[in-house]
Amino acid sequence: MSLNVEHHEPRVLPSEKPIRLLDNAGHALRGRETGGFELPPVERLLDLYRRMVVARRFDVQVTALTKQGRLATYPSAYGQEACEIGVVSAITADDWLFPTYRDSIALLTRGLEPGEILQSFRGDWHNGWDQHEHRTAAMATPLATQALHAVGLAHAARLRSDPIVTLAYLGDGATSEGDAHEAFNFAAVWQTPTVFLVQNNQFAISTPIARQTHATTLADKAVGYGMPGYHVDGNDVAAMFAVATAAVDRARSGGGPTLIEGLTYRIESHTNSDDPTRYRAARDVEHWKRRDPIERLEKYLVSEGALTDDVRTAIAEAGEALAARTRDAMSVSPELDPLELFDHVYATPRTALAEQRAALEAELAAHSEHAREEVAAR
Amino acid sequence: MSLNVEHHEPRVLPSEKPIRLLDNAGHALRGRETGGFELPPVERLLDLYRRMVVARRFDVQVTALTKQGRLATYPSAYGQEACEIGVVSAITADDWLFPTYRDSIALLTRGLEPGEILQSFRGDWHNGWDQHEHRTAAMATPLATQALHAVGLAHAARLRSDPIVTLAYLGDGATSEGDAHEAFNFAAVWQTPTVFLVQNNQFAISTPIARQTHATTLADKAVGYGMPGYHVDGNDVAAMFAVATAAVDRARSGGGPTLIEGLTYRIESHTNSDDPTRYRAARDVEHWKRRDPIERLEKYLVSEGALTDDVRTAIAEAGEALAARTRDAMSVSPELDPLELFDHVYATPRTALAEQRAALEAELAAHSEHAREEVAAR
Amino acid sequence: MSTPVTEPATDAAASAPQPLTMAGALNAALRDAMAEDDRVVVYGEDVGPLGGVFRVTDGLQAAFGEDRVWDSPLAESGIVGTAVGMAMYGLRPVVEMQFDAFSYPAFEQIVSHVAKMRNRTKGRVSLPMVIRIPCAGAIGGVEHHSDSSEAYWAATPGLTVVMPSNPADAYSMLREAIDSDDPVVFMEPKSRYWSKAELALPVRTAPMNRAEVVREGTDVTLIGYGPTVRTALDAAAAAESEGLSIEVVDLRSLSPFDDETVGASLRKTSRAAVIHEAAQFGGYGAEVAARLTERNFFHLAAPILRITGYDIPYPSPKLEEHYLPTPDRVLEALASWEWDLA
Amino acid sequence: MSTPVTEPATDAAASAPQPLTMAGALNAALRDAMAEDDRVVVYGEDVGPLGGVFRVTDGLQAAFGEDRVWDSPLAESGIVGTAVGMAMYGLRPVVEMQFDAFSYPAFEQIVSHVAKMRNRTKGRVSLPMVIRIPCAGAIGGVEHHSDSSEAYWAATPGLTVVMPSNPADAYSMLREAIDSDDPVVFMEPKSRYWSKAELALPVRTAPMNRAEVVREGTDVTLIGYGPTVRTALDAAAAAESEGLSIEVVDLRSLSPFDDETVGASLRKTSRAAVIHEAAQFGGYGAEVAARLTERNFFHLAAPILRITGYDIPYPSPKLEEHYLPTPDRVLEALASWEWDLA
Ligand SMILES: Cc1ncc(C[n+]2csc(CCOP(=O)(O)OP(=O)(O)O)c2C)c(N)n1
Ligand SMILES: Cc1ncc(C[n+]2csc(CCOP(=O)(O)OP(=O)(O)O)c2C)c(N)n1
Ligand SMILES: [Mg+2]
Ligand SMILES: [Mg+2]
Repeated sequence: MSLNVEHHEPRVLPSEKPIRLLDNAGHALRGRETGGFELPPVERLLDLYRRMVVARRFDVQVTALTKQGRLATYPSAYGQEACEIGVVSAITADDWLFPTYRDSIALLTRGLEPGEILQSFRGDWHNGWDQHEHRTAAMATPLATQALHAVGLAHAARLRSDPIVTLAYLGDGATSEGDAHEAFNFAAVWQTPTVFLVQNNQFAISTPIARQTHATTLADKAVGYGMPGYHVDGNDVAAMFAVATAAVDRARSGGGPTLIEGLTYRIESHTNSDDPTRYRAARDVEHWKRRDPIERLEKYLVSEGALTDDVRTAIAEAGEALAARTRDAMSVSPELDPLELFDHVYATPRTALAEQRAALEAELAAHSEHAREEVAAR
Repeated sequence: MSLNVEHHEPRVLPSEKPIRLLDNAGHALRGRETGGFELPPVERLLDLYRRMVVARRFDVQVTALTKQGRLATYPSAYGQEACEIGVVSAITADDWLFPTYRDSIALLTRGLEPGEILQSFRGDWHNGWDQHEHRTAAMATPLATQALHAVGLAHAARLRSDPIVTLAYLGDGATSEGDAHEAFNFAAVWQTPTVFLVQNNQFAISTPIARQTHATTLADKAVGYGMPGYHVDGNDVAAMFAVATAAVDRARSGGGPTLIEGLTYRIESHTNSDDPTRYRAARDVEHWKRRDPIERLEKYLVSEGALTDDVRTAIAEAGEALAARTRDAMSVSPELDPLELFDHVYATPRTALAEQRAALEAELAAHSEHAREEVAAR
Repeated sequence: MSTPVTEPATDAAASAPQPLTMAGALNAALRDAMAEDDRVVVYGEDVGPLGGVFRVTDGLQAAFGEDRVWDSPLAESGIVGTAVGMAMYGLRPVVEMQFDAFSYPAFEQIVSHVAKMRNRTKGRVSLPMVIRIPCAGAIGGVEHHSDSSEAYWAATPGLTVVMPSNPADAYSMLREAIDSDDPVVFMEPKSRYWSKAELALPVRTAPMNRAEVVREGTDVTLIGYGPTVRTALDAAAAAESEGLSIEVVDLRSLSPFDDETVGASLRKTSRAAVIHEAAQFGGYGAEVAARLTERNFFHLAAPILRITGYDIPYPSPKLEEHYLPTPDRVLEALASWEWDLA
Repeated sequence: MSTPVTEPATDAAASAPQPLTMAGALNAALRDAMAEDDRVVVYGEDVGPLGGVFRVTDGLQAAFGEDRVWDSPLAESGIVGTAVGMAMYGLRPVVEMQFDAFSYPAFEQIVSHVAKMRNRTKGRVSLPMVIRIPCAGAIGGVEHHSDSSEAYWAATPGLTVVMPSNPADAYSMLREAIDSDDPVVFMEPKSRYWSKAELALPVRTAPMNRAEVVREGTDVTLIGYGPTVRTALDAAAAAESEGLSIEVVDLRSLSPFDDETVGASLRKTSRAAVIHEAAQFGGYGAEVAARLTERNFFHLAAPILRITGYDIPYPSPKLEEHYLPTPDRVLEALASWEWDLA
């Protein structure tokens, strides 16, 4: 394989109007607005619907648990289900996902357990799952940094002729970071099999998108890297899934990276410690609640007769079961071993760390000795 | 003034063919290729010609002096005169230039003396001129960092209703750095009066442009920031000047930043310590030598009857005078005071630095004492 | 706590004493500096309508308008790099990095330009700018929200690095940092943001380049800064009952280091320990121990101890209590040392 | 100079001794590592056809092809960030930062990911990668080409930081760094690139986490690393004529620090000085002095000296001679110290 790529794509400006397959009333669209993408088959849409409903149940449950103090923090994706679920559903279990802190619900679709996903938000350890097992990287906190990891892993796989795709999630705010630029550029120059999803939820904490970019769409950025860019209605899971599937297929067949912008809205606060009343009007939130991604698909599925009462019940039950599993997982506080703090920093053992570990061990022993004495003295 | 800008420019893709006003034979062009720009008046072109010829004489002189060991290093701009001079000639003495190490000859046009420009390359001090006097920042070595300084200064001026423009020079390689991205984005979001010149000389040291970007042109990057971008023949000083003048005018009148890519070629090695035979063919260099920016304009001026023998002689004399001034400046080695090393680090005096200064002073005194004794002992 | 000194006559008349948190004191300092000098501008991520994630810039945009206080794009190198340009122009930008770890994208701008510009230009271009960094841990933050970055900045010639430990200093030192012609990395210990004091504004404490003896003692000098001043004071209070007289020095300035004040305390007690949250290896405490030892070796009865975080990345919220230097750990360390001496 | 030890049988047969520069030895190490393990890939700025600005990667692209050795776009965070992904996949990327100061754009990736990934993932994701940094000064470089960045990396838990001082170590330590499952910041003193030694490849010296006594002595221990090992050896040679017996330790590994070897030397001589090019304040020498003092206080006859650059940005070429610690300056420092003791 030669990595010397000099061929250029024809340059196309992303459409200013977001690509959309279902309108807000759940009607299937035709013509220019679809950007030439086809509505996925109804069984696929039903599956996406199920995942979204279950994901939202999870998200609501975790927000509630966080308010009860069971988690240190939780960044909700309420309202962003179409982006979160639509895109991650376009990759296979062999592909890799590089998520941010916002993307807990995408991880559900990857098969991760609530207890794994939430370990860092509960404060137990910085990351709670086996990344290779799930082909899902740890959630990145330093913004946009994970996009480069996704590009590097994709390039390594390509060098090994391993036909996998990497999918990196980013927020609108994160596109302003230098690392986003470098990731887009490396991916394009190396033609790595990488799909970038920018969830434009229109705010970076309190900072609105108008202070983040002067471009018409975030997908416009793709032009400057010579890669295809799509500006998509991020509350239309059909469109998100269709565009992402095309991008994943192109990536897998050697066609290089794609930038997908999903235009959406975060209904909840940034995290539980945020106060969104300081920076956005309640009526804006109401406006976006009326464009709910789940309701939209639901209307379509109902109109297609695909959403029977049985199906509804089954989905609701799955959601409740997951919520229960989530509550259960968050109600047991695992025994954490402070001495483990020293065990994973280096593969190669270090004397100084062993000394510090021993010091903490002695301190812990002294404390429990002391505690025992206190109990005995009472 | 409100900085809340939500208006978007109509999105336009830069032309794939570089904008050009004079072809390589020095014929004035018409039609699409000119991008709607007008050929500057002949007196203006004559002035640009004079500046380019003098600049090249300087550049050749400095390269020679460097080979003789008078300078530690010199990054030549031979072949890039149309970019270097054409664009800087579009700003006024009140505007600010933010150059790189490559841009010595642009500084000549700003009125800097050879001795000032070359102080850092000779190794005397990191920077050799008064930046406020010349409204010219120190040459930036860390790539793309200066672009942000240009944006910040422009924004500060705008906050003060000071109608100046800032001009930042960058190389093609530097556009890959995160800082280039952040500078383009901040400039566009804040709508600062900033013009970015990317001199695409097709190499970053040894790395060819094809390994730097997958985009059709570097001007394409402008699209992603919602700012105008122009892909220009960087060996056509008429075009460079015309496009830059329009960009400066727009910036000054509140129209925000512009990205200009000048497509050119570096004829010399990256610096004197580079070995370009390792990464490019002699015939490529020959090819570009045949597209010399000075010869092109010369042909036009001759055809217009503007280049009389008197004018030629005067220009040649100016070039020789500058070369002589450059040799003179580089033949005297100024007395450097090592103790000055401590004097400019902080505005607020520091005891520890005073102690270290005193230690060096004592050491120097002991050495010269020692030297005196040695002389006396002979 | 630093002793407030009388206000110079030029300043606005002092207000009646009021209870203020450190966050509130910082906010007041920004507000007063902005009111006095229209060259002062404040920007960064979420510093506008939100007032910053720690509310240090609360209300400033409403008071001074969007041309003085604004939300920038989300890019730290961009924030610092543009501030360099603004300071070159003559403004006095005060920018915020949201957490230590999120200042790292700005590392090149800070180290290669902010720190070096004045020297590069032989003093012709000073950069009067303040980089505010909410710093350190003990707030139950998830990964990357509790780093201690002071060793990086302190090791960089050209930077001035300060860290207040209490509201009065927070106000006074931030005012002084903004007034300084040198660029200042202004570190704000997050865990102390909500600590309170009664303050009559505008309060002025000792110059920001001076350390302060905040508790007198005769047996040991405990050296803290930012969050660990509280740790040192608590340890000193506990030790008192055991007959150990501990002097506590609040460094306040990390660069420059106040050799005079700290050295004097050490020569009095002949024993010292430095406390910080950051990992020990290569941490700021190494400089403290090394230079105090160099300069006071023959006054030392024992090696200078470093009571610090472990040489590991900062732990997750539920484990941070085991990582942080506590008063207990300080006392145990001192005990082991006395015992060594026996 | 480290003593070459016998090659393990698994390695290729040793070649006949040949004179090699440090740059050549590093090149050979890369070549041999790539030949042995096809997971090793090399990329960065200008490492392909040009062979790197210091020619350390000379000829590698021709030998191994563009899929093993290639020029990346010009962006250091991109280089390190993609290397993280490659290492996660199972490759062993060796990336080059062109100069210390140009590693700063990669600071966030190095500190927040390279250093922390293994801990974050409870050891499930190791990052076997090497970040090569041509380091320090004394080559007449213009601004930003002579920084010493080791204090930044050494202060970062999770990184392994090494610096060879001679061709044999350069070869051996780079091979070991590439084989390590931990990420290694591999610092190459530019001013030593053209120093030569006779080497029979593949040479293996002591493990890279060990310091080495490179000259025995009884009166003073001089501690150097990278470029200052030569300085220390020259000072030791000069001192011999004056009857002062100097032991020289080459640290080789900055993190971890070899307390055992260095401590033993210090306890023998009871006096030590550490030499580095970087500024003194907050420099790596502070850690050396602090930890040696902590652990060997009652063996010390004098404070540990730091003989270093000044607390200023690295000077321009014509002034660097006044900045760099020279053998003369080392001897003067030792003299002042003896005199203090009198
Ligand atoms: C490098 C960096 N800078 C700052 C932060 C602090 N921070 C956390 S989330 C956030 C906003 C991110 O906005 P966006 O990318 O739009 O994602 P969203 O939260 O909306 O999903 C900020 C500023 C960070 N995590 N990393
Ligand atoms: C941040 C940074 N990384 C690396 C370098 C080393 N370096 C100096 S010049 C150069 C190539 C720059 O190429 P380009 O931007 O095209 O400018 P040109 O030299 O062609 O004018 C490199 C890699 C640097 N100066 N700064
Ligand atoms: Mg967002
Ligand atoms: Mg170039």
